[in-house]
Amino acid sequence: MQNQSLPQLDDLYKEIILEHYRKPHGREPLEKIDYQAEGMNPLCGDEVKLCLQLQDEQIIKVHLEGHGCSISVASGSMLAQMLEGKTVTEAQEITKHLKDIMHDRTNGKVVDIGDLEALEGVKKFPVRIKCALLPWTTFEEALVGHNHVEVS
Amino acid sequence: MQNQSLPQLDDLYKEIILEHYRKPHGREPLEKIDYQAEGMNPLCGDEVKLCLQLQDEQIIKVHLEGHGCSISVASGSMLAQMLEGKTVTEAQEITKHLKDIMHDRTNGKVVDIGDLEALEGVKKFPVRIKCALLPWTTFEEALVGHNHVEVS
Amino acid sequence: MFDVNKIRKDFKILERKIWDNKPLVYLDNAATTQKPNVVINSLVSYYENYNANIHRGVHKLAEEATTLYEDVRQKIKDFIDANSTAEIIFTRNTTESINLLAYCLDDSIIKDGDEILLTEMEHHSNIVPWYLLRDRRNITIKFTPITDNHELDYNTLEKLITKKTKIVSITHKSNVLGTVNDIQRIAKITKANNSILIVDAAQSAPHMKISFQDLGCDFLAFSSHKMCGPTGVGILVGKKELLEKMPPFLGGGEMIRKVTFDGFTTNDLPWKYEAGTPNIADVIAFGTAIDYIEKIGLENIYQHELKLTEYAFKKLKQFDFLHIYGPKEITKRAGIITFSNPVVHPHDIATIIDQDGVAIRAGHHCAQPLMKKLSVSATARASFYFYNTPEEVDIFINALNKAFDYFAVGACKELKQGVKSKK
Amino acid sequence: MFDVNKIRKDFKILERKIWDNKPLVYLDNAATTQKPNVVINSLVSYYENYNANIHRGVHKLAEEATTLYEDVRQKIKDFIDANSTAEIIFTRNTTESINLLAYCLDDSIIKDGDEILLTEMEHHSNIVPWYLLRDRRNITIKFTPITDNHELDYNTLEKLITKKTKIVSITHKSNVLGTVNDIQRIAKITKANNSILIVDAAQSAPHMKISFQDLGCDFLAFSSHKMCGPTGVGILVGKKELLEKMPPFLGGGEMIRKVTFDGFTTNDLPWKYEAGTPNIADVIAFGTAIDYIEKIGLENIYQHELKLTEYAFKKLKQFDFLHIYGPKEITKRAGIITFSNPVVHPHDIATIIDQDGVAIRAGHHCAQPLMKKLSVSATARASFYFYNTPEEVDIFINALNKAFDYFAVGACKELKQGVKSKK
Ligand SMILES: Cc1ncc(COP(=O)(O)O)c(C=O)c1O
Ligand SMILES: Cc1ncc(COP(=O)(O)O)c(C=O)c1O
Repeated sequence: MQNQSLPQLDDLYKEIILEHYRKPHGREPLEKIDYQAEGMNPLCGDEVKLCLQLQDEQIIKVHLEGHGCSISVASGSMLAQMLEGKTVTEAQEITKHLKDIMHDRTNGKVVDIGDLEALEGVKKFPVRIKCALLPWTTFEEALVGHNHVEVS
Repeated sequence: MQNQSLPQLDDLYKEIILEHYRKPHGREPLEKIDYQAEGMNPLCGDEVKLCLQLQDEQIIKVHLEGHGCSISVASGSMLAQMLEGKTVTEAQEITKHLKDIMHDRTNGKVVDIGDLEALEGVKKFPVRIKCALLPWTTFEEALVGHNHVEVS
Repeated sequence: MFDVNKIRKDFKILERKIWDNKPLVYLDNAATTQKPNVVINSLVSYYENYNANIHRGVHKLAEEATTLYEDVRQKIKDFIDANSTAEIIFTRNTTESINLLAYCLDDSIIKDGDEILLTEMEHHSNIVPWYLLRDRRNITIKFTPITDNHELDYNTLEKLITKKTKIVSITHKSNVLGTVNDIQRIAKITKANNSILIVDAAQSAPHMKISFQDLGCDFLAFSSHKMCGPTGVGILVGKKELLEKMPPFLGGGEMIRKVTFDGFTTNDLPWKYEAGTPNIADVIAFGTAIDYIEKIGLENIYQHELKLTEYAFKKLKQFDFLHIYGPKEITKRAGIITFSNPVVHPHDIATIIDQDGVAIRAGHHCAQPLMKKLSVSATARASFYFYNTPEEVDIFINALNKAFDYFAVGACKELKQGVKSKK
Repeated sequence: MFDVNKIRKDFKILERKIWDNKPLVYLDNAATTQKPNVVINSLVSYYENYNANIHRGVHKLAEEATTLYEDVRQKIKDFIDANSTAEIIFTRNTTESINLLAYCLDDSIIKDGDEILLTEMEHHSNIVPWYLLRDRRNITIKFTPITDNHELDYNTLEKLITKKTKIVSITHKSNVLGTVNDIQRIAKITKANNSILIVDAAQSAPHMKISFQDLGCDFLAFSSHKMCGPTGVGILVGKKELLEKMPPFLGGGEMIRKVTFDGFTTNDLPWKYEAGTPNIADVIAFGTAIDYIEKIGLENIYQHELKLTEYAFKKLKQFDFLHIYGPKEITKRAGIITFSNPVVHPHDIATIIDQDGVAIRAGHHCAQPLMKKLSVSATARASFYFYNTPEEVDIFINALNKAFDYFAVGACKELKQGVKSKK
């Protein structure tokens, strides 16, 4: 277990992640909230509240609030950016694929996830995977109507 | 701590102890019970009930019942034999001296304790000291009016 | 291949000499077992390389320690065949596992007027927690009797279960009689009656293959220290639905999701039931113990103990004044031999054979009610584990012989004869 | 003579390299400390030579193990200056010690309508047990506020204590602020008011000399793993009269005097509160840890940590955008430095400096209410122990510098400037 080689910080903190962190998307309030959930990482205190506005099966707008580290904030920002305009099914597929990437079980499947690719570097920092997935798990729970969620 | 020299069984099971064990004193019921207490060793289940009949300050008769190993039974038998006829103060002194012997704190003081000397060998078997003292602690507690006692 | 002499080399303590160079003959395995070198090394390796508080740290050590700790949960889930790691809770020992249930089932399950059914062969750890619960709630506690062959009386058990019986808590294997109870049979009854079935597996988990799912009980408890693991770790396996429904037990770090000045919410299972810094090192070393036991093989363990018990029984026949407890059939009670006789008190036996390096237990074995039922105040018990040998049984028997001789010939000949003639 | 370089040789883990050969700089001591070799050896020696279940056996191993175990009680009684060994109870950790009280004081002390007084700087382990008690009893829980200098507001505390205040439970030293509270001062108030005073000494016992008798509190709790001892051992020190009056906590072996089919009676103190097989090996190794700490000397430990804290503070001044929590005066908060800043999140700091082998904690430190009070969701914390060095502080500061540079220069320059100009 000892002395794996040093993962590079630049893998974790890709420029694009830092940009999302500095200017996160999805901070404007919604006109109408169809689904919402609060997520938290009970071991560090990171919290996110995620609200969705839908039209039929399409996600119109995503709103996020809360506080967290650069990874969870950037991941939430990417979520807002990516999922707006997608159908619920498409959004769920993206979520699943991101989780598969994080847990090394894509089995070679390739899905276009845009900016999200930048999160792949988080894998080399296992304790931070929770941070990256927090907004996504919260998104899933919002859809099934669970109001609270946590990642572990 | 390891490998102290082997204590000799004959130190523990002196002939006189085995005799007391085989034919314990103090088993006849009393006419009148002035003090009594029950004692037990919670870790092995040995139990003794001790009753005293007094006249003024003198112990007239001791009654014991219960079950226990050879050491506790013999010690109880010796107690009955020794204390009958003694004043309470004398009996307490003997008790104290026996405890001092067991815990190696006589500071050279010598008291005539008759058969009880045979119990000195128990000292070499520290876990059995509780057995030897059980009737005596129960005796002390009977005098102060505690109905239950245990040795530890 | 099961080779006891090779196995013994895994245990440093088995080289120990007692007194003036007597080899240790450790036959007190039902109280606690010895630990193989790999388990001890696991502790050393943890403290020398990874020690950190878990779950809460971002740094390397904390990450490693957390992984090592949570991996053990997975191992135990597999070992005991539970549904998921959410069902595996780390406690201090079997006793704490059962107490946790007595506190937490209280609020969610037990109402005044309800009944709890135990058996006459329970260890204090599966009696006193329920007495404590009775001090808080107005409930009745009943004891399923044992038969003359020292087995559970299943017919009476069936009659004792009523609509009021909310909890049935029962040992899988008696630490005195060795009797193994038929949990599946009881589970059918409790399921039909909607009672919760708790199994005390402290004496079974170390010695036989157990599947939580196959047994069909709701909760199962056992202790690391009785199965080659360190002291300070117990396991509670529980059905997820029940663990979710029950309130938390201890409050503090780890078990919370969120705490405010007004209240708190609980963490997910299984952490909901683990408050404060866990016994990290010992849990990790217990994982090593599980690996070790699985390498030896539970079927091998069971068979070896059965052979030892048979051999010891045959040898014990020479002491015809001995009273041996437990079912007549050896297959029903492998690994444990409890006995007494009216001449030499168990304490005296234990002291005398200790002189030959033989470690057995004498006393009530934390089962005073059972002692009462057996009309005896104390008994002697030899209990085996897979590292014991027939040669050790011989030493034990010889030492016993000396003990009986010492008392009988030295002083109590007539008493011994008395016993014999009374038979 | 206190020689930190000599002392470091006592800890094998301090030779460990992180990643590609970075020396471990362990500054997470408030979470758990490292263990000296003597403590690890103590575990090995126990398991290789004496391992047996205690209190109940007549044989040699059981006798030796019992003596080793009970000797530690005496050691702790002396270490913490309690009245007698009857007042020393072994638990799993500080958390369990406090929960024991919340369960047992419930029945004997707390009535509906009563109040419990805590403080805003408590660890979850001294909050949630009382919330759980509130779920059983209709009681009110109040929090003594902290001042702007992050000390306890004693004046308000005095006002918050009323006739209804049955329990005051308070940390001796905050694990976030480092603040050391004046227990003697509070004890005078609680004594006059007949309230029970509980002290959470998890963070103080490892770092300063404490006398239970001098403090004047009724109960005191701390953890082995935070003071060079193994995980899995906590201590509860309690006044004998109260421990006698309180009902038992967990039921089972060891804690009983007599069990029948009808009921039970409890064992003497302290065993009344120790149910089931204790964490024997770790208790014995904790005894070795106490010896080790006393050899180093608590005054030396305190002074060394004070010096390190002073040094680190001076160095931290260069980061003028940092917010540092706790009293301004370093003597009031030795050993712990908690900080945050609005640019780089504590998690990111911890990840970045971990690359240089520096282990600190980031998060809420199990003190979410306090975080709320401080208006921050997470903070970073460096905490020292006697084996840390000024050179390690340098590595820490350099690593921090990198972290701030990484974020500020690499990406958030304007944010950092924003912070600076806002000041
Ligand atoms: C002030 C304080 N109290 C209580 C605790 C809980 O200690 P443990 O996790 O050992 O129960 C801690 C440690 O995290 C602490 O710092
Ligand atoms: C049947 C049974 N149940 C429970 C226990 C209690 O185990 P522990 O002391 O590890 O809590 C024991 C062990 O003594 C036992 O034999």
